[in-house]
Amino acid sequence: MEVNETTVVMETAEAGADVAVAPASSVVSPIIVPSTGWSAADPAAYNGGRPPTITHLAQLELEPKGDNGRWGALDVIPTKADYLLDYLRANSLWPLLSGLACCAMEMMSAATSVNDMDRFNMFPFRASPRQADVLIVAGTLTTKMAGPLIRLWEQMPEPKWCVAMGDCTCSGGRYKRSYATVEGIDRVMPVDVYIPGCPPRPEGLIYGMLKLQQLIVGRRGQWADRRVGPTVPAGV
Amino acid sequence: MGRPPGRPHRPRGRLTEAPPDQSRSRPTDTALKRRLEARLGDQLAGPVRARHDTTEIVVGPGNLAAVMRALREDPAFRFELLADLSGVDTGTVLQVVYHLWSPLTPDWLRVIADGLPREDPRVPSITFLWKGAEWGEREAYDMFGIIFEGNRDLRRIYMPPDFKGFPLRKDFLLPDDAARSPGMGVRYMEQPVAPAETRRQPVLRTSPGTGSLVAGAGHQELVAGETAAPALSQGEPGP
Amino acid sequence: MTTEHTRIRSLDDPHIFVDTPATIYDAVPPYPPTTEREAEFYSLQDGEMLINLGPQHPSTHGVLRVVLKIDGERVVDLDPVLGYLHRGVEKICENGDWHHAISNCDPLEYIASMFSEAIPVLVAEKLLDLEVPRRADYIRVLAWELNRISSHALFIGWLALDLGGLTPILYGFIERDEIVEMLAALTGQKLLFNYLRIGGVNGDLNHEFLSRLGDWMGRAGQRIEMQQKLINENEIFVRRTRNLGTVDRETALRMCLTGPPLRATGIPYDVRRAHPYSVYPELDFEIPTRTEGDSWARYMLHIDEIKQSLHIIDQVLHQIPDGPIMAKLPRLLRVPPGRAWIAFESPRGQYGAYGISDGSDQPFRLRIHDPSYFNLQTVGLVTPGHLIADTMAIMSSLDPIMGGIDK
Amino acid sequence: MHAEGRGVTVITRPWQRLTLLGKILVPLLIVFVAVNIALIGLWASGLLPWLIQATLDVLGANVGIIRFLAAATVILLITVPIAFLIIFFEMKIIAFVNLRVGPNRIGPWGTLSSVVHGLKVLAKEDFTPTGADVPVFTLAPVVVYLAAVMTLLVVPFAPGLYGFDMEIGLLYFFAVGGLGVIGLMMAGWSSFNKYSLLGGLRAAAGIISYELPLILAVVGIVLLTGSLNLTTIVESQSGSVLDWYIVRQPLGALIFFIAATAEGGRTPFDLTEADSEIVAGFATEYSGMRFGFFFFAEYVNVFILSAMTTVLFLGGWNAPFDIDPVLEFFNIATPVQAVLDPGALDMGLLWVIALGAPIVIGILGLMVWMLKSDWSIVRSLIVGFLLFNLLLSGLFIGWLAINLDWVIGLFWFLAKAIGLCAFFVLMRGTLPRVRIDQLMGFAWKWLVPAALLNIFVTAGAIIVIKSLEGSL
Repeated sequence: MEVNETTVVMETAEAGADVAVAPASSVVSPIIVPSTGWSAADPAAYNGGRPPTITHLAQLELEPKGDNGRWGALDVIPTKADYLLDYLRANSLWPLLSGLACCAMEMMSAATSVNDMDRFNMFPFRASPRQADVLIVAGTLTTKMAGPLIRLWEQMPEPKWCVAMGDCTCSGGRYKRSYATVEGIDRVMPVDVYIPGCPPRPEGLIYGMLKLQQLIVGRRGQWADRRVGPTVPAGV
Repeated sequence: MGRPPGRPHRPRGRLTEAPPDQSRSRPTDTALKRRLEARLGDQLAGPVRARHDTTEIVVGPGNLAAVMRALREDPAFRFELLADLSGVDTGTVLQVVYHLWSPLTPDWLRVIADGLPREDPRVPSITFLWKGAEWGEREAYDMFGIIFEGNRDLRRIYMPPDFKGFPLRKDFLLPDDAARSPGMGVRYMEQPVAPAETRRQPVLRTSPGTGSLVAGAGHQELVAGETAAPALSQGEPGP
Repeated sequence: MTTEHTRIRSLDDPHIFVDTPATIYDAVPPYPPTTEREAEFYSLQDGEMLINLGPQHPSTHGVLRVVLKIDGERVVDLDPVLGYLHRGVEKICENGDWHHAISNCDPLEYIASMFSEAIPVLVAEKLLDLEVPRRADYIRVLAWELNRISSHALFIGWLALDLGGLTPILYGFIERDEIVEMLAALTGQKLLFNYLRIGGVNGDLNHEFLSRLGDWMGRAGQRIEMQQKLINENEIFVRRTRNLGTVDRETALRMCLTGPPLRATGIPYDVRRAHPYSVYPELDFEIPTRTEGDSWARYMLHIDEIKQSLHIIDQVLHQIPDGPIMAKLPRLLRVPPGRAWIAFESPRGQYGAYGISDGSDQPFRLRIHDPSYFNLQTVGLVTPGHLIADTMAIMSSLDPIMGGIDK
Repeated sequence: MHAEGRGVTVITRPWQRLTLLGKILVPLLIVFVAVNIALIGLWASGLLPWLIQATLDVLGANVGIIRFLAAATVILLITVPIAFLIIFFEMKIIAFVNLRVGPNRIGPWGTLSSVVHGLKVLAKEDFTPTGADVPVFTLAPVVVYLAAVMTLLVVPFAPGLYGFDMEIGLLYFFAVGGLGVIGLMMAGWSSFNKYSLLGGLRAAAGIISYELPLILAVVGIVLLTGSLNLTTIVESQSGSVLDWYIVRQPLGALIFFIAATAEGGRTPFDLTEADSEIVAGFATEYSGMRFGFFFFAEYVNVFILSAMTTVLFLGGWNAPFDIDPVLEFFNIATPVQAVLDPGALDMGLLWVIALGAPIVIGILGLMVWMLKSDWSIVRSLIVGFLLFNLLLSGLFIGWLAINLDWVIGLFWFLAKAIGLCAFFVLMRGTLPRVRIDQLMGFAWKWLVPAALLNIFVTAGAIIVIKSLEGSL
């Protein structure tokens, strides 16, 4: 085991040594690699540019636009019940009890006594993604956490919404240039509401959630039009 | 945290160890200095320095275990608390720096294991003295690639286990230093996509700055060399 | 819990797909073991199974992932997996100048960020041999102790929350919100106050802060007493925390424990007394210690420290002198070359920083030593043999903050 | 579930996209259409009268089964508003304990927010994880919910108001109530998730070990009453508070309450869905309407357990004080006969309705307008109309309460039961959670011996009293 380990580290050390002599040519004209993470405004962005393996969300994407399965029984009873359902959904948003970093503190503070999210029926925080409606991504998303976060998102049943809370989740924020962070979660998952601020105040979060309610009520019927994947235009 | 325009980039040189100017420093405990020289003067690689409330000794990686054991268990020292364990990259060599606390002296003691080569940096692990140093050593291994011989659990602790390169080394360039980084603008999530069977190859997961993504002749060879390396078989998913 | 049967996204890398569901369901990493410890942990005996807590789990504060090896309800062994919040702060600090480092170190300890933002400040001041105006020092101590109280109030609530009590965390949050709003009135920012500056503080005490502070001091700790009324005499709470995760003195020293977990074992090590910094030598306070070393002792210790902090705040408000709050410094700060190690007492223990400067305006190396990083690994030592429910109690009694642990 | 549907026919995909509700409704629609067509055919062929006659004969042959089914359906429908009510209580009371406001947007004082939650859950995507045992996974919530509902069948709400009156009602209650743990086990095992598995096993261990003290605690009552019929038990407590069994069996009442808390999986015994340990317990993998079943079943259980505590120990529908002596003191004969016979004034009735109501409304409106003169006349008239209706309905309910004793009985019963529910919720807001070994130890080391002691003491007391009566 010790020997094996040694070999591994020798490898990596050599790699590091090679990089140590970065060619001076790169100083003059750095070569920018075109990234598939930017341009993809389609389900392909889910796993970094490849067409998604079958999840229930990917299957929704395969559906013809317009009528997808979010109305459940009402697929066979086409009525104006969409209005009612949107009203219900907008008024019972169960957030997923998941915080990544600093903003999670403000998220909890928004749910506690001083400013009470429960007034708007944005409670209770569900611990299991199967029962959650809205994923509040609060805090810096690192590349190591990206996989679990995407899986959480895929485990949530439709209809579901995503709220990006804080600068780090909107754009990378103060850790934009780190080697281990994702510059905005919209590279890896769809986002409905962006709440800037480092961190945003609890009132800001509640305002964003109220905006999300308006979004839900206003977007009746056109569910399938939501773009899955990065919403950042190329070249930003 | 971008740099304001027009501000010259900081010349990133090697670290030059200037001798501490004794005029401004206030050495507090001179007795400790004498005791250290008397007890383990032969094992020290350099003079005992004292500045502020910190006494500093430098040892070679060979003597480290003996020195630390003496410092912890000698009733004359009783440095019971390992305050910190840190790796340092001076640009030429790597160092491991320990900070110790003792109830017998108002000073911090800084022990520097100096002169670790970049290619194969190795120091003995001190987990037999402080079991709590285990994660500190894991972090130093993760960030600097320093191998602590005797640590049972020397894994990556922060970066993913298949990550190549050591972020805190000076030759690991952030995209921040855009003018000098071969991997400028390359972000982890943005790397070009390869077929699924080659996905486990570490080339695609090399960090920004390791240069494997730059289309250049030298780097192509580097890529080839890395893919051919036997260590890659460890990256494969389990059966 | 996964949506795919054949191909499952790896836990560590969203690009990787692991082909056997068993690997994910058993929380086994998708690569062969690389160390003895890993091989020993991920090989199961008869009747044992691995269960994966986190990285998203209600009671791992933040994105800590703990793989438990359980036999029935009993924890045989556990393996914490860190790095889900690793933001590379040390590297970023090397790439910005000393002033940037303040705002980069700020979110490390996001419950008590007034402490983590002191790291580059104190290091640079030590390297510059800088004398901070005494008023600035007093203001710093005031802010630190207020922040310590808010952090401890949250700790009490979280411990109760992980034991199943819903209410104390909300009382703790009321206290915390009051203090943080107070500090926001002083600093202008709610949670991550960029308040400390190299050579002083950002702004002088203003009227709103003082009025809020006076209002709060009138009924200081009232809700914390409400919490204690809910908790202290509660038979269930006491039975669930007594003799739980007990650490003795020798083990505590070997595990590099600092802060309340160390003092709960009877060692009165507090940097405010062991290596006095700022104006703490001029203030009168005690170092509360306990001897049991279990979760209950850690909890009671936090309450004692809250009282001590209130005492300190009282003295500071009486002794604070007039004068400047910033030392005279050049705009473009070039720190003289050298190495400096500073340590100060954060709510979770000894916060250390080791800075190296090469004479330029940027730190050559800024090592950040987070106490809860070293405190957390005690979980692996004391938890085996307890039940699953006790794992949460022990973890939250050690009070880990992932922002500081993962850096 | 998604795996087979990959790129296959047009029929299977919409079927998979339906929620559970849809999967139930669509076949019903088809069946409905088919039955209509068949009826039309029968009518055309002239066989319809014969068919109706045959049906009536079959129904008449076994009335008992029909009655049972009808009662079960009614009870099933009743549980839903009960669950909504208790969920709202829980949200509000816990908010009150937490110094919060609680939901106050939907409906007056947020009363409809629980309804919104429930209906939303119905319309979520219904999801079955791969690797789950699909039939078991699907049936588990149904088993849990039905076990809860069927126990409610034997609870006597008021004199003459019960789902089904059995001689062995108590036995039936414990037998059917024990079925719920099977549903939890099914859910925990079939979810293919370790949290669920742990939750299901915890539920099994806890409930099985708490069934024992739960049953032993009521043996004393059975000894005193000499009957397993719940109606008999309630009637034997008629009178004042002193006749309730909580006075005669305080230890039994305490044990029953604690064990009932554990049965319902409520704090401090809510290990089955301990958020901070095993994410959501047996319900971790459940989404949409199936989770809604669990969610409802929990609160229906709370109501049932408090209802049983009321029936067994708090005197059921009996008023806490004896009303008859008071009435006799005022020479009021019960039940009061209606003084007004509407049939007496045949034509005057129209006048009363046509003139009396507007006059009273006008008077009330005038009074309102005099009190608040800044209101417009119309507004005050509307308020007057509402007041008039309030008055009338108050009078009507009072008349009912005096003449039909089940109304006042239902009032007392619901008051006691919902008060107990509120107490459950209060405990949830206050207490932390016990550990699994403490749970079991408490059951086996304390509750069971105490229940046995209770039985012996009761039996001894009965023998002594009997012998004394014999000697006298």
